[in-house]
Amino acid sequence: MPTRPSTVAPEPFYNSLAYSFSTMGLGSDMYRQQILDHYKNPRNYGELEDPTFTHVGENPMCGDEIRMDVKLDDDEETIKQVAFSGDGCAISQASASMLSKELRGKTVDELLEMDRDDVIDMLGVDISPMRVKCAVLAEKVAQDGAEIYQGDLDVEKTTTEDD
Amino acid sequence: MPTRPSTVAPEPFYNSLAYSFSTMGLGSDMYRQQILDHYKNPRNYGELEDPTFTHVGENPMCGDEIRMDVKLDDDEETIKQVAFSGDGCAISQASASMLSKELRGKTVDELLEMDRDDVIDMLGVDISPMRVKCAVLAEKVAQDGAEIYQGDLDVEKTTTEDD
Amino acid sequence: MSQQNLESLDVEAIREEFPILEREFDGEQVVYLDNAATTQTPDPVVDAMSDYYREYNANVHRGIHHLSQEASIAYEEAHDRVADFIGADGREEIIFTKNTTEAENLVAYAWGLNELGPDDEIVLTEMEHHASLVTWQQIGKQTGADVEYIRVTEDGRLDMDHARELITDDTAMLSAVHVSNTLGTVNPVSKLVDIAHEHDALAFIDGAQAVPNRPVDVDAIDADFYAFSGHKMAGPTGIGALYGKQELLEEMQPYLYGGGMIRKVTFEDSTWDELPWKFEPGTPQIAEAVGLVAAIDWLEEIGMDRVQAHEEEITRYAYEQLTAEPDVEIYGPEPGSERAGLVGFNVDGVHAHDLASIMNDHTVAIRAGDHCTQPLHDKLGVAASARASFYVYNTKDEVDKLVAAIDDARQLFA
Amino acid sequence: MSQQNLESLDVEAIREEFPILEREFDGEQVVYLDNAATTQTPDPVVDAMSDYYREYNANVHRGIHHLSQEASIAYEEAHDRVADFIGADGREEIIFTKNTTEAENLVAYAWGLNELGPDDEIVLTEMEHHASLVTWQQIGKQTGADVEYIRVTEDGRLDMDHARELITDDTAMLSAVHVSNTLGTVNPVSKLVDIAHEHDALAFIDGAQAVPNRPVDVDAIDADFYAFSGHKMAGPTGIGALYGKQELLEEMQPYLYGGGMIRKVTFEDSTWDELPWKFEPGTPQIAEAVGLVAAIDWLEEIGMDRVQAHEEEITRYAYEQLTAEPDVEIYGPEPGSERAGLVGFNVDGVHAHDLASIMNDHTVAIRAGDHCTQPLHDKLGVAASARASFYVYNTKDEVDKLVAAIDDARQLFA
Ligand SMILES: Cc1ncc(COP(=O)(O)O)c(C=O)c1O
Ligand SMILES: Cc1ncc(COP(=O)(O)O)c(C=O)c1O
Repeated sequence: MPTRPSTVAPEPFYNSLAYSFSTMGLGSDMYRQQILDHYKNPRNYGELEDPTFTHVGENPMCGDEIRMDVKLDDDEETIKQVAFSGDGCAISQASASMLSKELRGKTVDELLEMDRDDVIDMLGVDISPMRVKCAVLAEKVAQDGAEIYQGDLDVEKTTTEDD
Repeated sequence: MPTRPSTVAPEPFYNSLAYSFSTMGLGSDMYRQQILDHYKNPRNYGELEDPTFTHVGENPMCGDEIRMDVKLDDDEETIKQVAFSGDGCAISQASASMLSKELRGKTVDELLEMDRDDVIDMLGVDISPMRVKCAVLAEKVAQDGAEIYQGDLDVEKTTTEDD
Repeated sequence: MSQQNLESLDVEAIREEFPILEREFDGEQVVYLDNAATTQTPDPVVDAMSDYYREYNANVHRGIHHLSQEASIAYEEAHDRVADFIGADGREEIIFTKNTTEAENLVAYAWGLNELGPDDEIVLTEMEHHASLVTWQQIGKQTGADVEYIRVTEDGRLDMDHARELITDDTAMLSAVHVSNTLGTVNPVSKLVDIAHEHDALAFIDGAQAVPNRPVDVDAIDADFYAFSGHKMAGPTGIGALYGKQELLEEMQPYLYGGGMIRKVTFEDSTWDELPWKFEPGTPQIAEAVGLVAAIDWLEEIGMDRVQAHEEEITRYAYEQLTAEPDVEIYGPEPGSERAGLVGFNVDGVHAHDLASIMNDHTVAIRAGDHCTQPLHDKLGVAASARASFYVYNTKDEVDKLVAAIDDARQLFA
Repeated sequence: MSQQNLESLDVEAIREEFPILEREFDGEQVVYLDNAATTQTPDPVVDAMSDYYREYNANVHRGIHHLSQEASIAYEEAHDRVADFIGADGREEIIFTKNTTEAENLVAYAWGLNELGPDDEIVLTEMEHHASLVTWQQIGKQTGADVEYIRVTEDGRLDMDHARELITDDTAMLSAVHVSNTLGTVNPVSKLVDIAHEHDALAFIDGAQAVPNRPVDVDAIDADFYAFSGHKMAGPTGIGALYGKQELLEEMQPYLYGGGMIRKVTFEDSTWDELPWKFEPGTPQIAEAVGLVAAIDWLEEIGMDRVQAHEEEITRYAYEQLTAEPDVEIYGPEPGSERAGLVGFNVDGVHAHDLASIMNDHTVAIRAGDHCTQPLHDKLGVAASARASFYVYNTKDEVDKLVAAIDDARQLFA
């Protein structure tokens, strides 16, 4: 049961290009109140004392670094508690904060089934193509942490970088 | 006194570009009667028995290869006899043939003073920019042969190639 | 290829997209038969690049602003489009280079310099273009690997028995031209690749003369690497593509270093980005990638089958006309599926360069020289050859003008 | 730079040649301040390339026909034009590459791999772009040569005492950026070159951010190598140039192999062509060379002194505006002759990427990130910075929009 921090990369940059820029409106669509609120007042910020698993991920594009701590119920399936720490841009931090609330009560399988669209739905704003990487970082870190925990993945400290 | 064949390169391809293509007319300007006559009936073709100096040059662009044999008068200045051999395109062969006549009676210094324009004047036709290399090969071979003879040049087998 | 297909190819309409084909020199319209050197570029391709510069020019990767987003998407998707066009699995397998030549060098440097040693053999063919021949020859010298050449037969084909002899378990790399730019031969590349794979060798196929004029499927060929150039397929200068199997590209060391190919850099060391970016440092050929996509769109609108059929038709006609001349020697196989759209030849008693000059006096543009296959020419016993090469806009009338110019040359040199 | 000069620069007339600057997103006209990444391309440059494709597109070198003659002349003369523009002696000293990045790699491969060994030192600066930093770092690893970095001082300048300390008789190569793309610092490159030469080291100057916006004379600098990119100087993508002293280029091994760079090829070995062709194998960037010449013509018509003066003026204005904001930290030297036309900064409490996104919502295009200088950012203690960079078409009004967008970001994140 790996509890030491390890790192994970979000999806490659270019996948994010599937999101057309034309869906973006003017005005700070990405920086609606909810995002800013989570950025300024992060929920579940910190580290758990006795996490079932822990994982760290990096998005060098923004210099984002996020650690996700997850504690499971005794059924070893239901997520009981989540905490995150690290720093980075508003999008990645707000996403981690919202995800930490969202995951509570979900099963590990439900976490693993989440995809980019779910994250963007959760954020409730249009994410511009170049920022999708920031948005999905926390989700990817949690997922890779879960997979490592289940023994399905063996990643070293990995990061992505596009320029 | 070097009498063994050595080789020389004509001027670099790109110098020929100074000759604007716009000066070329239509019709086989380059292949006027005089050129064709010298190509089909080369003058002084062959090798001299006892040349004062001999030199070989190559123009790999056309696959031209020319050897120039020069015999000087007892004054060691006046050109008494010239012969050429080798093969290649009509322009290079005709140019060598005409040069072999032209040089007779000239001094070595006069040979060394010749430039591209003199060769083109001698040929009496417009030479298209990409073919100037062919036109000046014989002149360059004779000049480098003379310079080697005078001890001013020490070239190995050199050739030019642009593609 | 059915005649029907051919008839539906409206060459006159196609020619209208090429203003350059209207050019005249001294009142004579140009007859452009130098397509193996470079093809002409139709208006939609030129316009696509102009639109790029006038509407969404920006640097790619990471730019958060609108223009960079548009440019990035166009540039990234160009990889997808090329992958799709040649049957690759995805953008990870497509690396943009300057041209075919750089693609050969990329593999020679990134793979060859690191993997080859004195016990290895590199097998080439005698009909390789200098782009692969000189590159592998020099990498061979640097690494100590032996270089050997598959023989070309009298009729301009590869001697496949000799190929089977040369390719052994010591062979590390086979590099072969798909279509010869001198002989017009279409080589049995998937057979060659199979032989290489039987001996655990990698196979690099030079598709510079194949991709422009026939459907190519790198997956069906099973090539490990495959390369071609934009400027030979109605696209722009300054861009070519290297296809490589993803697992091979992933294992390979980088080639050029710089921005855009790194993951993390410290003063001490660096790590590399994902494919294909790992092999594309610096600001890439963005406008050129846009132009290449436009060229692919344009070709696919015509249909690669029809491009091929048209070339075969014109080539057969040219071959027949030239064979009828007793003093013309033609190199390479007879017309058909093993001969692509070019004819290399010599006229007895007329040096190829003189021939090309006289052709030019008739505004017929052909190429004369060694066509970057000097060793093959040495083998053919000629210093140079003349080459007429055709594309989708050429007509039989133009071939007639070529033949008329040969008559003129013959009379001059008679 | 005299005010008179500046007043005579008709920015409105200049802007008319850039249709892209009229683009609107959601009704707001774009404010393009990402010029250090790539500059916009004026109509005369785009048109010059279109004209090439529509009038005289052909492969270069050796083509005997009219079109190839015209293309060859244009391509060859492009070398002369570039040589003249930067004060090189002639076309032998100018090699066209894809971009600055490839120019660094060319020297690193052709010279570095062959000449460097474990006893040698390569000296870089802490403000190098990844193009030189990663390249020399990796060539250092391959050859065993040590890499050392000249320190950047608190105020964003090179520590010249440290330079004198680091550059010793063991130094084989100094590679330094002329103008930093992150700090805007204009480095004292001719002093650096002198120090290198005192110790018989070679000096490579990365001029990617210098050639676009100030008069550059490689002869006066006495650089051994100097590189820059077309796309950063109103020219096209896909082309850059490496200047090298002729005697050095002559001694150097080739870099890429293929057609167009050889003299004679046999199955056994090859010899090389004259400069610059020895380093330009394959079909080159012909249209791009034509575009680069048009860009140089366009810039010289304005006058490089005036380009520089305009940038200094706009930069000073931006610097003053930003310095007035108490929560903005600016990197690099104060405005003046040691600061080029870009301003890197951070706003307290707002991540640079969030700032760039909010700017984009105001259609202000800036860049945020590490600008391919990760180690320098590590040293600055920030993961990323925002960068506004100016060119000859930018106005003070546009700077005001930048400042307004910062206000908006500040309010959002307050
Ligand atoms: C200082 C500097 N050097 C090198 C480069 C690399 O230029 P390119 O991407 O054109 O190769 C850049 C541009 O990003 C730069 O600013
Ligand atoms: C078969 C073949 N390979 C390679 C090349 C080189 O292509 P490029 O000049 O675009 O690098 C050519 C074109 O001359 C060719 O015909």
